[in-house]
Amino acid sequence: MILQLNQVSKNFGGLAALMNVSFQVNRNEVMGIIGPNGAGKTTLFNLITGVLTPSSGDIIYQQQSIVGLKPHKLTEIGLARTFQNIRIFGQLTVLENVMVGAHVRSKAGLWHGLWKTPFARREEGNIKQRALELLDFVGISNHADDTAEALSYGKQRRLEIARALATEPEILLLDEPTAGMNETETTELRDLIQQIQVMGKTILLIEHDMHLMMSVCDRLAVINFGKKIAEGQPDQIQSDPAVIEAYLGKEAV
Amino acid sequence: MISFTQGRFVKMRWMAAVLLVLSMVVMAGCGGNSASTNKQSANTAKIGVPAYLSGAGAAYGEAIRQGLELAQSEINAKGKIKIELIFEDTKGQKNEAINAVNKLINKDNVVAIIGPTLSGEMFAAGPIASQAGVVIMGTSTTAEGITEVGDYVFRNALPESLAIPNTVKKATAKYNLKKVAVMYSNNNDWAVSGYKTFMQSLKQNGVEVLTVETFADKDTDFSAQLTKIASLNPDAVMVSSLYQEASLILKKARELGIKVPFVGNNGFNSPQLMKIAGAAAEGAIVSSPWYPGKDDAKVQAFIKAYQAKYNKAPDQFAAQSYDALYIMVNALEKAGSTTDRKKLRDNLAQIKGFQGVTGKFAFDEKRNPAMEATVLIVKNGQFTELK
Amino acid sequence: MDFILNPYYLQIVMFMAINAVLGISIYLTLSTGQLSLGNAGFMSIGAYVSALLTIKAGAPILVSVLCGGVAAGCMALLIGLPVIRLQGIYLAIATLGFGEVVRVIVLNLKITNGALGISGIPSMAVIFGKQLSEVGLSSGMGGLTLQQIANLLVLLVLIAVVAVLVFFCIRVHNSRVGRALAAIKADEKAAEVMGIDVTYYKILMFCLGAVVAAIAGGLAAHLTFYIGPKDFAYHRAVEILLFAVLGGSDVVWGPLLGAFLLTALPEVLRFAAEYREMIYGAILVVMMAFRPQGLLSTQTLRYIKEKLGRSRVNDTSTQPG
Amino acid sequence: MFWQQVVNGLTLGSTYALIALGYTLIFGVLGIVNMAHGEVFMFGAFVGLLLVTTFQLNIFVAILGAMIVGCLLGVILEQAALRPLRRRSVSHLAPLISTIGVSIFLESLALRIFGPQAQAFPASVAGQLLSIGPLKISSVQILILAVSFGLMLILRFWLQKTRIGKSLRATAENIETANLLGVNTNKIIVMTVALASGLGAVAGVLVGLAFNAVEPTMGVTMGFKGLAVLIMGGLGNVTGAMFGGIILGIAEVFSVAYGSSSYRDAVAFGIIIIILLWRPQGLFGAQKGGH
Repeated sequence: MILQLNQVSKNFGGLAALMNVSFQVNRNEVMGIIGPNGAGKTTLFNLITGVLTPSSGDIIYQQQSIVGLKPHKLTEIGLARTFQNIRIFGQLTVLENVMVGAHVRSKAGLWHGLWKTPFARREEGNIKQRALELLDFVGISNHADDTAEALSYGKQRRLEIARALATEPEILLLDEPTAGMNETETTELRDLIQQIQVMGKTILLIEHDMHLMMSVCDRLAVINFGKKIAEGQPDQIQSDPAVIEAYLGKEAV
Repeated sequence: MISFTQGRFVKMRWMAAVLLVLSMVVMAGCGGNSASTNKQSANTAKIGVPAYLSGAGAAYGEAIRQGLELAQSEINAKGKIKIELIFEDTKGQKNEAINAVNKLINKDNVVAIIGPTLSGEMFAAGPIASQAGVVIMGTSTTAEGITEVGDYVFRNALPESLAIPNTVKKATAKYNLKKVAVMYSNNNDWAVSGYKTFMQSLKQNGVEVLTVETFADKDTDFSAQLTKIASLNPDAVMVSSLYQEASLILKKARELGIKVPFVGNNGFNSPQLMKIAGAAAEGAIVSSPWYPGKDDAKVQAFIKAYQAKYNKAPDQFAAQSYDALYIMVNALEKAGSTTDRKKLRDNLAQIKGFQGVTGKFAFDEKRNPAMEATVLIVKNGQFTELK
Repeated sequence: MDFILNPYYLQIVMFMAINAVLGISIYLTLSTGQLSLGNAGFMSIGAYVSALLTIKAGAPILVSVLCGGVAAGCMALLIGLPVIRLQGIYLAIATLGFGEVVRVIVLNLKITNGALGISGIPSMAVIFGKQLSEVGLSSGMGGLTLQQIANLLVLLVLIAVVAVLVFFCIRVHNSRVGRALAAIKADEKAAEVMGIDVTYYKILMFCLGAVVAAIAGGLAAHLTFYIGPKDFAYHRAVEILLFAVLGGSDVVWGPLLGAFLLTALPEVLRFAAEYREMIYGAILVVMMAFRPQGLLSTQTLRYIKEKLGRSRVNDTSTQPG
Repeated sequence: MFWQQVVNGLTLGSTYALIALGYTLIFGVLGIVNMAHGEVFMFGAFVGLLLVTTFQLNIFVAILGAMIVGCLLGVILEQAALRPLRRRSVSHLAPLISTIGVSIFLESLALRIFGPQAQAFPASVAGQLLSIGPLKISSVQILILAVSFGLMLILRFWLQKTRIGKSLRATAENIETANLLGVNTNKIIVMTVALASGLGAVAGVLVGLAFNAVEPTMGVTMGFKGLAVLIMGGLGNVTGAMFGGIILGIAEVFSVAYGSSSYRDAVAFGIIIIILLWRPQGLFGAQKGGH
């Protein structure tokens, strides 16, 4: 077990976005989170990555509560994410975007940068090397020197993943990575996710594409109206009446 | 890889920006041409005038410009020495004054400078002119210590350190002042200097100061300060500020029922005071070398000529700059040269017994004016002598 | 040479250098996407602290200017800590307010001499002149008078300061820290989630900007004999902002270009002085509408470099013939 | 003296509130601090003055005229300085900078047109002085108080109850969503800026009347105070602007009455800094934090 949510709730004003959600993520598994639009999935991600603080409940990462830690601290201890609406640094080059991801794993401060010390040079060299490898890994290394905003939509998604991987995370949170992708791109992305799993990372995945989720996830949690209504392996979820009701409405039951 | 349309837009924007800059440079080029077409003959003296011509204090610069131009037209009509005035706008800012003075000295090669308008500008620009060996004469720089910044720094503005004690003494005797309130604009160097002189001369005359209240230039609400002063029942209120604030203070004070005399620094010395404050200005007291009501042919002729040319009554700024140019010409004539800066300085320092519209005038050994000031009081909307 | 020896042009070039330093100060703060309208206030702290140290304690100019920088840096830290966590708008307004508070305090303190300001500040040119005559150069050298040599020395010092700062900015820009700054400017939230301590870098750059503004203030105080609270009012802050807006704030050359243009133009445009503020205002609006990245942006630089590179290639290709 | 000072503080405070209402309205809908608001206020004052002096019009007609000119200025401001920025994604600082540009432009334009001197309304319209016991209140002071409270109430009602107000608030929530819901956001934004500017112009005339001086730099000074109130009351909060203004006015007056007048101008910004340290959402803002 790498990540555990205990009775996590989040209110906005008087509105409850999440209510007493609990589940756990095991090391090196792909855990999927599904649910209708507005169910609270992205809120859940924001809570885990420290962008929001839970109104109550606890989030445990590697035996340690991470509630109240700032996002950059969380990245430091091994959580990385992508965004539902892509947030790359558009004016920077593709390579630089990935190198930003390596920030948390490098040290050269103002002083080293100013004098281009041997240490800084070596570190920059390593970061660059690593970034190129990651670009290669996600398959966009031929765009390394283009500005990021010039990339196509699908490639920007891949860039985001490369950037997140550059932070050397233990657990990677992907927020709708196939949104807006065509079928081939989606298939390629599934392969990419599986490769990341092979690398030994844990993945937490939000996605609407049921087909993809069923084939790539080891386990799934279902959220509806801010509550977790089911959790289990894909085949269990598929036959869970509560899930079917949530997705297809009462008539279908 | 910017798409074609985007790229074109970027280029268009870029071109728009370049055009903006280019058009400014072209405008600049035209200006340069017109400036360099001026020619001068042997008996023409070029005098530079850095003045506060635009911005919040433009009214002062404007009066100075008009006074100078009136004197210039009279002098040039006589024909002995011709005067060319080169105006530079300092916008009341120190750096601008420095640049303007540097330009006048090193680019326009002026023989002397009349200006700048503010004491703060003079503190910065005076040393530069002095170092370059060019006479710089302030017509409105009344703050303490102005002429100490350099041997070439002169002024014909009556320093507040002479005018205020004169006023305070007369007012104290006349109204038997025992306790007064003091107000001043604390973001105006010149008004602060005036305030300090007020405090000194009040002390010398044994008058008690009940409270000191400050405000800032361009303030319009004085009700809090005046309410406080009203509750203390002073015999008089001393105010050191420009006329605009002074007028508003008088108005509000009368509204709040403060009926005592108001004694002012040089800022009170303007017809604008009565224009803005109206009836509330009654009883305002100030010392001035410039007194339009003076029974003097020269003064009346000046007022008439000024009225005719600008369709308004001259104020002290116009009067003093008018005199300043005559003083300068006087020294130029004595020096016998329209270009020798050193000779001009030495002859200027010797000026004595000059009779101008602001009275009899001489420079003392510190290049400050030695002149007499009349204590004036506003009566029936007019400055009249306080006797 | 005659051109640069003419005190008028010399003075303008000196003001350009000071303004360039101010431009760099706002560039530093803007490099994290933060707008400070308090740089005039920091400048005044630098000017007053260094002027007072030179006059009252007889400190060498270099030391006093640096002390001014440190003082401003500490003030920036005090303001930055609570405000920088909030939206960018808050920093702009808080620094605007800070500038006003500094102005009022300067007006009220005895040691700053209120509105009268501090006059008789030893100028760098005078001090250099003295030192030169002590080493036996009182009659000048190589056809130049002592005063001219001293003035040129001052200019050299100022250019050196600008050069050092530009070097600093370029090196930082191309380093790991520079990449983090660019990321923060592009998308603060994403940068934070990518593991960048956004608050730390924002405060760091805000304070550095304050230090540099204060250094400009200290240098300016030792150029002009006199400083007063009026020199550091709101309009000054807007002028500093203009350097970055006109020139651009993506690369350090932008605010430099802005400072050069906006110091030179008023001199060539003297006849239009009354319209200057109006032109300034128009520049702000027009730039924001049509070219918010300023005249020089990363793309422009890249474009210029490519052009230069291409022409160089052409040159070499024609050479062998 | 105490009560007279309270009256002074209320008068001053209600003028601050009047200005801050305009700032707040624009911030509430657009999330923009309109730095040119002070100058619109100043222009309004001059227009009112001109209508009364040169055209010999009744003061209430003049106020109406100033309001119309203010609205027009608002429309121009929106078209020139805000709309071009909205068309594409620019930094959130762009509108701030662009409105600073407008403010500088308008200020120097006013200096050119109207000259630097302060001008006053003729004594006949400046209002009578009423003596209530030991207190002296001018009729304009009462008018200002009434107008600012009235406007606050109207604004609140209008924002909450009317259809236009509701679309205004929808736009404030999220421009894109409002667009999707069929709100013509461009129209709403122009209306907001015009309304706020019209309010600013009326405030200008009233303040010009109350202090008997209208001059080109009054926009900057009053604009700064308005900004202080904006932060104090909470960005975009109508009630906050009202009470924030009054608190600031009273605080300033009392700093003079019982403290030192020379620190008066630091009060406003001292308050800003304290507020930002202690309660960044403003005195009346909802507990949401600055983000």
